[in-house]
Amino acid sequence: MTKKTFSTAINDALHEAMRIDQSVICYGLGVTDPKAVFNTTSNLEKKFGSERVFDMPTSENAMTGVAIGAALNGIKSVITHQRIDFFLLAMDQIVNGAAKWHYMYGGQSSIPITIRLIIGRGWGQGPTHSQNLQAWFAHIPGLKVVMPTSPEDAKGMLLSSIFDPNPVIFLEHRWLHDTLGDVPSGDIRVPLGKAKIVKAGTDITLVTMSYMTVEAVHAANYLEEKGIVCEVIDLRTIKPLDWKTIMDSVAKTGRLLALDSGFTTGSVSGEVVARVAMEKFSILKSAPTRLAMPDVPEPTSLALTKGFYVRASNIAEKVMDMFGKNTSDIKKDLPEPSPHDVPGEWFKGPF
Amino acid sequence: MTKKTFSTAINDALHEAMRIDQSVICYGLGVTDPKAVFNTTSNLEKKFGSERVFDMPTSENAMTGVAIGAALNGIKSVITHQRIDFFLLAMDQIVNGAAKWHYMYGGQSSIPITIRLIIGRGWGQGPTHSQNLQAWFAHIPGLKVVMPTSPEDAKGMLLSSIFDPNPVIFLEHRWLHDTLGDVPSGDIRVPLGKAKIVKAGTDITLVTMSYMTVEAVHAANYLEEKGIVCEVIDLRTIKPLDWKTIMDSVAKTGRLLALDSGFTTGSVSGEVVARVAMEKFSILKSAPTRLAMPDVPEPTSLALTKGFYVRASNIAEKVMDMFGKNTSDIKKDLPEPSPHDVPGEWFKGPF
Amino acid sequence: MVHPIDSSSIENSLSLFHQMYRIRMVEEEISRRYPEGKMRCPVHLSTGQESIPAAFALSIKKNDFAVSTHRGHAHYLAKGGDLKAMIAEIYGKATGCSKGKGGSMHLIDLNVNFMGTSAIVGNSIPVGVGLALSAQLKGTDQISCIFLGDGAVEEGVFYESVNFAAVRKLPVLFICENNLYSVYSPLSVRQPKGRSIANMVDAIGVGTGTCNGDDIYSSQKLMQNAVNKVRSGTGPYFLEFSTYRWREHCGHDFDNDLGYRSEKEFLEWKSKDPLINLEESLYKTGVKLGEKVDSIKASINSEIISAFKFAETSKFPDQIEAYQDVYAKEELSK
Amino acid sequence: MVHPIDSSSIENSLSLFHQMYRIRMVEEEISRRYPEGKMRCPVHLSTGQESIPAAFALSIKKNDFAVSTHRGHAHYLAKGGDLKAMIAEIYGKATGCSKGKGGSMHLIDLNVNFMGTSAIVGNSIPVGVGLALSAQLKGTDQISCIFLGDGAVEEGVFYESVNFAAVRKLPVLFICENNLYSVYSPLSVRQPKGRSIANMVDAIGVGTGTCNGDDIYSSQKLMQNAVNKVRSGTGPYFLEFSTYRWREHCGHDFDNDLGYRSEKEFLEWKSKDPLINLEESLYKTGVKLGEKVDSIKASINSEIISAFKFAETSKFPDQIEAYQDVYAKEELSK
Ligand SMILES: Cc1ncc(C[n+]2csc(CCOP(=O)(O)OP(=O)(O)O)c2C)c(N)n1
Ligand SMILES: Cc1ncc(C[n+]2csc(CCOP(=O)(O)OP(=O)(O)O)c2C)c(N)n1
Ligand SMILES: [Mg+2]
Ligand SMILES: [Mg+2]
Repeated sequence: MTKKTFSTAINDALHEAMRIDQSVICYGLGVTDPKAVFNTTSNLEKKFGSERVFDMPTSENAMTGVAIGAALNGIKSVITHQRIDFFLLAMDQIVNGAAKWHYMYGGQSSIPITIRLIIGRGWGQGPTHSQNLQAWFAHIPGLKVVMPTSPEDAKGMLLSSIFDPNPVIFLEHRWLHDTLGDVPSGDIRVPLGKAKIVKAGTDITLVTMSYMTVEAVHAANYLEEKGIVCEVIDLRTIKPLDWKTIMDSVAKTGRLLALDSGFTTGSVSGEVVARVAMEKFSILKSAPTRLAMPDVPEPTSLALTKGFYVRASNIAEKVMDMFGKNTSDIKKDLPEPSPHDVPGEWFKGPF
Repeated sequence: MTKKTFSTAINDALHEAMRIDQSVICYGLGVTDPKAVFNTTSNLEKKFGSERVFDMPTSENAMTGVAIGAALNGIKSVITHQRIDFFLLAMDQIVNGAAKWHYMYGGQSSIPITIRLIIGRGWGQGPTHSQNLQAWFAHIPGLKVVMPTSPEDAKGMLLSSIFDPNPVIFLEHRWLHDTLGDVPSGDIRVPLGKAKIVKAGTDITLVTMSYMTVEAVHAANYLEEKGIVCEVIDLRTIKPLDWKTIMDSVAKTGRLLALDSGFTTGSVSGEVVARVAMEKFSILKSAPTRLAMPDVPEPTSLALTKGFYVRASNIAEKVMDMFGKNTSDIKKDLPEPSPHDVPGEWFKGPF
Repeated sequence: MVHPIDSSSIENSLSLFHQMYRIRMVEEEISRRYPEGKMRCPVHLSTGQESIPAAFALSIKKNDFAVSTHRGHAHYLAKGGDLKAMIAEIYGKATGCSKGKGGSMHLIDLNVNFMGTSAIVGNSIPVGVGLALSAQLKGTDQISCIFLGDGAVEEGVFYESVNFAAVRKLPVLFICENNLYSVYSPLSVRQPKGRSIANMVDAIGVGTGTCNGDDIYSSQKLMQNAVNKVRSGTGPYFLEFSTYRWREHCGHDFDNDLGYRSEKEFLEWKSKDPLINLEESLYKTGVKLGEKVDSIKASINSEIISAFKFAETSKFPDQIEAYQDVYAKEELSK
Repeated sequence: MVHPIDSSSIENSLSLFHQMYRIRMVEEEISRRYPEGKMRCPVHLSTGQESIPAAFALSIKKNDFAVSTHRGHAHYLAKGGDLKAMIAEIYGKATGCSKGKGGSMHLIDLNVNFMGTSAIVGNSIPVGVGLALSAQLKGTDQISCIFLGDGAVEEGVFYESVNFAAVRKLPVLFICENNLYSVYSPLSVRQPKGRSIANMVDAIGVGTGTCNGDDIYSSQKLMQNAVNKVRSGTGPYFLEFSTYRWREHCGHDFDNDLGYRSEKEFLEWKSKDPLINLEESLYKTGVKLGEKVDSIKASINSEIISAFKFAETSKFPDQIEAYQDVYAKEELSK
């Protein structure tokens, strides 16, 4: 298998979905422009025509309702927003409409729409281009929430999202778009609602999601050298959440660190800690804990985002601490990359 | 002191605020109409004029931004929405704008706005007139979130909210509007960020908010007869949350039941359970737990909301269960009121 | 406007009467029974506004789409929605058109492509536009009709929806019932003085027509022409009808005593009632016709009685139903 | 449009030149240095669009309010914002106008009532309307100016804001820079064909004026008249200027190679550049004037050099600053 990037995997999934099902359409700001939403929508219009693939007015709310209406007549829309933050304009349609439609009409209609939302970070994205609002969507009955990490999952879960009969919020972290991985060709489906154990372990359970998984694995590798074997669970789906995989793991390890790319208070990681505390109280060997973004908007300046994100070092420190081990070397062993505000060398701004 | 209703207390606070500060204005759909938003805005226009008190177009998003702009020039707006659900249209302005303005401009301007949102329940309010979204607002840095229970707190906290230099989401439960209590006259302030121990106890800590406090106290009184003395903490402010009062109580009781009027997953009660589990793990005598609304939109039919809400009986059952006591009498001792879908006899629908 | 009806239009006039009378009587029966406290959900009645749905009923095809608002009973009925299922829904019964989950503000009848209504002002407007997009994509000649009030016009989503419909030339018919009020708020506190909604929509980029809703024949003509126009594929169209709600905004009663509008205004509108006027015209045209009118009335009245009986005697849904249908379960094809 | 300048307008022409040249050179210097990777935030430059802010600068009072968008450098400067603080902000320094927290898309200078800009399209529009409401409440003669692009016009919040401004007759001046594109999307995929934004706004209920942004004198006249009109208390007004962005939507480079617009279109607009045209006219009018132009250029160039030096040599904020200012702390008076 040739390695592909996460964004190519997304593009593959969109081509595949549109190929096998005429009723799939794809729209959003810039979907047909030369940059093709970080190359995720490349060649779709050329291949499937401008009836099914199109740009749109800057009208996030109405365009969400349009997808609902089209869904009522069997059209499966994939809408793309270059930043999740823009989608705040569409909360009425997604929460009062899409999420409840199936329920409030007694199960007669369903709303098979997929909303791709890209999460920004670094290079001065600042307060309104960097939010991680998975906790919001997870709070709303009727929505599914997907946050893949690997290119393969990106493809397989996007396909599953598109063909799921419910509204799915599909969150892509911008820092994953250029990561590489094996991506099977064709119509592959990775089921929604199943977490993935990306690293098996016995000593502590790390629950994580999306880009945070990259940091978690990095930390877990380091911790293994120090004699602590972490089990790293990539949630992949935030709602419905795969509680069984988490509980089974905690039953084995007796310890939990939940990670999150969103603000701390009211985060998904808080929900994970709460459920584990409620259900596994008696077998926990130490207090469950979490690491998430501070309850602070993301600042713009390079200087202010230094040390601002949860990094492998913070994870390693927290875990070592839980085991009562010395943490003094960690910052040296796992330094924050420099520059710290880009996903890699290749990234030259601005978005 | 004469007893006053919660809605009169709100009305008192608005009169007081507008009287003592010329820069306070009050607007929203129906604010000046004959029903005066469940009598909460009565006589304001008459007293303070139609420049400062006015109705508005059905444009929730823009009207939130208008308050931000006015705030930048020192005007303190109190906006009222008859249901929280309508405010979903304004998420961009409140989250991308109001919540971050002070921060993203380096602390130079502040946004002293108060958004009154009424939470509906029962009499067929249905999926889009009954949501409790305190968890959403609590997740956003920069917002304060207030949910008073008693008439006195309603008045004192509304005054504090109006004069707080930050955007405050002020949530009023419709089922509280006609409850009675002592309400001091004049400019009384109940500080934000301080929970209230509404019933002292030693055996278990019940953390609750808004209308759920009424049920909690009811349950606590019953439980006391059964020999379990609950400490009932009315959060009053959801953000910033008074962690000290909770932790001190749990340190004493060793047990926690967090209650919530919102959907279960990602609820404030989950956050309470998580923090208590993280910080008080070693002194907890049993697994911390919570009771919240199911992860289900609120249905409309009288038949479907039967047993749907968390009631005193559910709370009592849960607590008795935690103490290993027999729960078989509870449903009989604490029956769901009939009809169960109204706050009291006086309520004849439709809103 | 009581005048004898010429012979060529008798059938049509009877149909219009049938539609208007049926809607009126359904709403009035709800009003009469609402205080019993068995219809435990907010209801927004269309009493006084019947001419527009009546004109719609006679202009639209069954497989055309429609969506509506909190004030949706009339539109549901005009589109051919099942009366029994609607009343049962308002009573919260398992036989309701939404199984009791939605109530008066969430009506649906997929048999006649009445796709839904919303309790959130403006919320169903883009949904109707999306239905039109689906028809365009599928190459059918279906059109999508969107009912909305003058208040909904103030929501940004209305404007966004009109704009997008124009950009993609979608087969949408917007039908605005301008009843001068949004709850108890007059137009003057909500929209610029003297501003015409239709003119504005025209300038946004969608062709428009306006009509006095009292004038039932003109309303019908305008509606039919607009439906034909949209069906012909020339893009969206917008209609604004002036009309008046007789009863309170929400609930069963009259509310002129509240003072937000004058009894005089109400009586003026009432005196122009197209239903009573048409009824009188029909009676005036001849005894035979009078008998037909009477038989329409009788059949509607008995239809309504049985719909309420159906609703009252239907079972409530099981409590367990509250927890079902949160997610659609079936795997979609493909 | 290169023609000698008559003596009565020389001072004014020099002022216009000063404003345009300053904005141009600031943006060009940002372009030149951006690839160094030290300005680590998205930048949206106004190169090519300078005539509108220049006309604005000469028409507005210091205590009038203004808000703008992601493409806000020019408006900030035209309103009298501090150049050094702006450049420092783009460099993420503690001396930046938002202490490094906001970056290029969050400019503010409270000394000149430039109240803020937003990275969310349309987001600052109602904020500007709220400022106008505050002026009306306080009974001052301040007006509030709102810059927006042709893309922002598509947001429902724009429409809602215009409507409310009209209802309350607020002293708002909307200034739309129609540069034909929203990112790489032409108007044709976003707005109805042939639809005029200004005509639409007029029909919503707000008076309008339009102008070719290349025509600097007409732009100035329109702007000044509109400012006067709004200040006179007759309510809101809306201006639409046609203009063209030279460089890429976001970032420092040119991007005609992408293919979303043609090199030809770009060159046509460039050939009408009001800055170069004015410069040539000024030179043509006489040697003395030419010298004045040269000295303006020299002083601006050195001002820019020192602004960049200021930014580069300023300190970064302390890391701890990231965690401050989440909440405003001071108790408000009363
Ligand atoms: C977004 C939103 N805002 C406010 C309301 C409250 N509300 C319910 S009906 C209504 C009136 C709307 O007026 P209009 O569109 O003219 O319809 P009408 O009731 O006159 O038929 C309002 C404001 C709501 N349901 N949704
Ligand atoms: C709500 C929202 N949607 C989308 C974007 C992405 N975006 C950034 S700038 C821009 C272009 C807006 O076009 P216009 O208003 O014409 O301004 P211009 O860039 O042409 O000056 C868009 C769509 C955004 N920032 N906010
Ligand atoms: Mg109306
Ligand atoms: Mg533009």
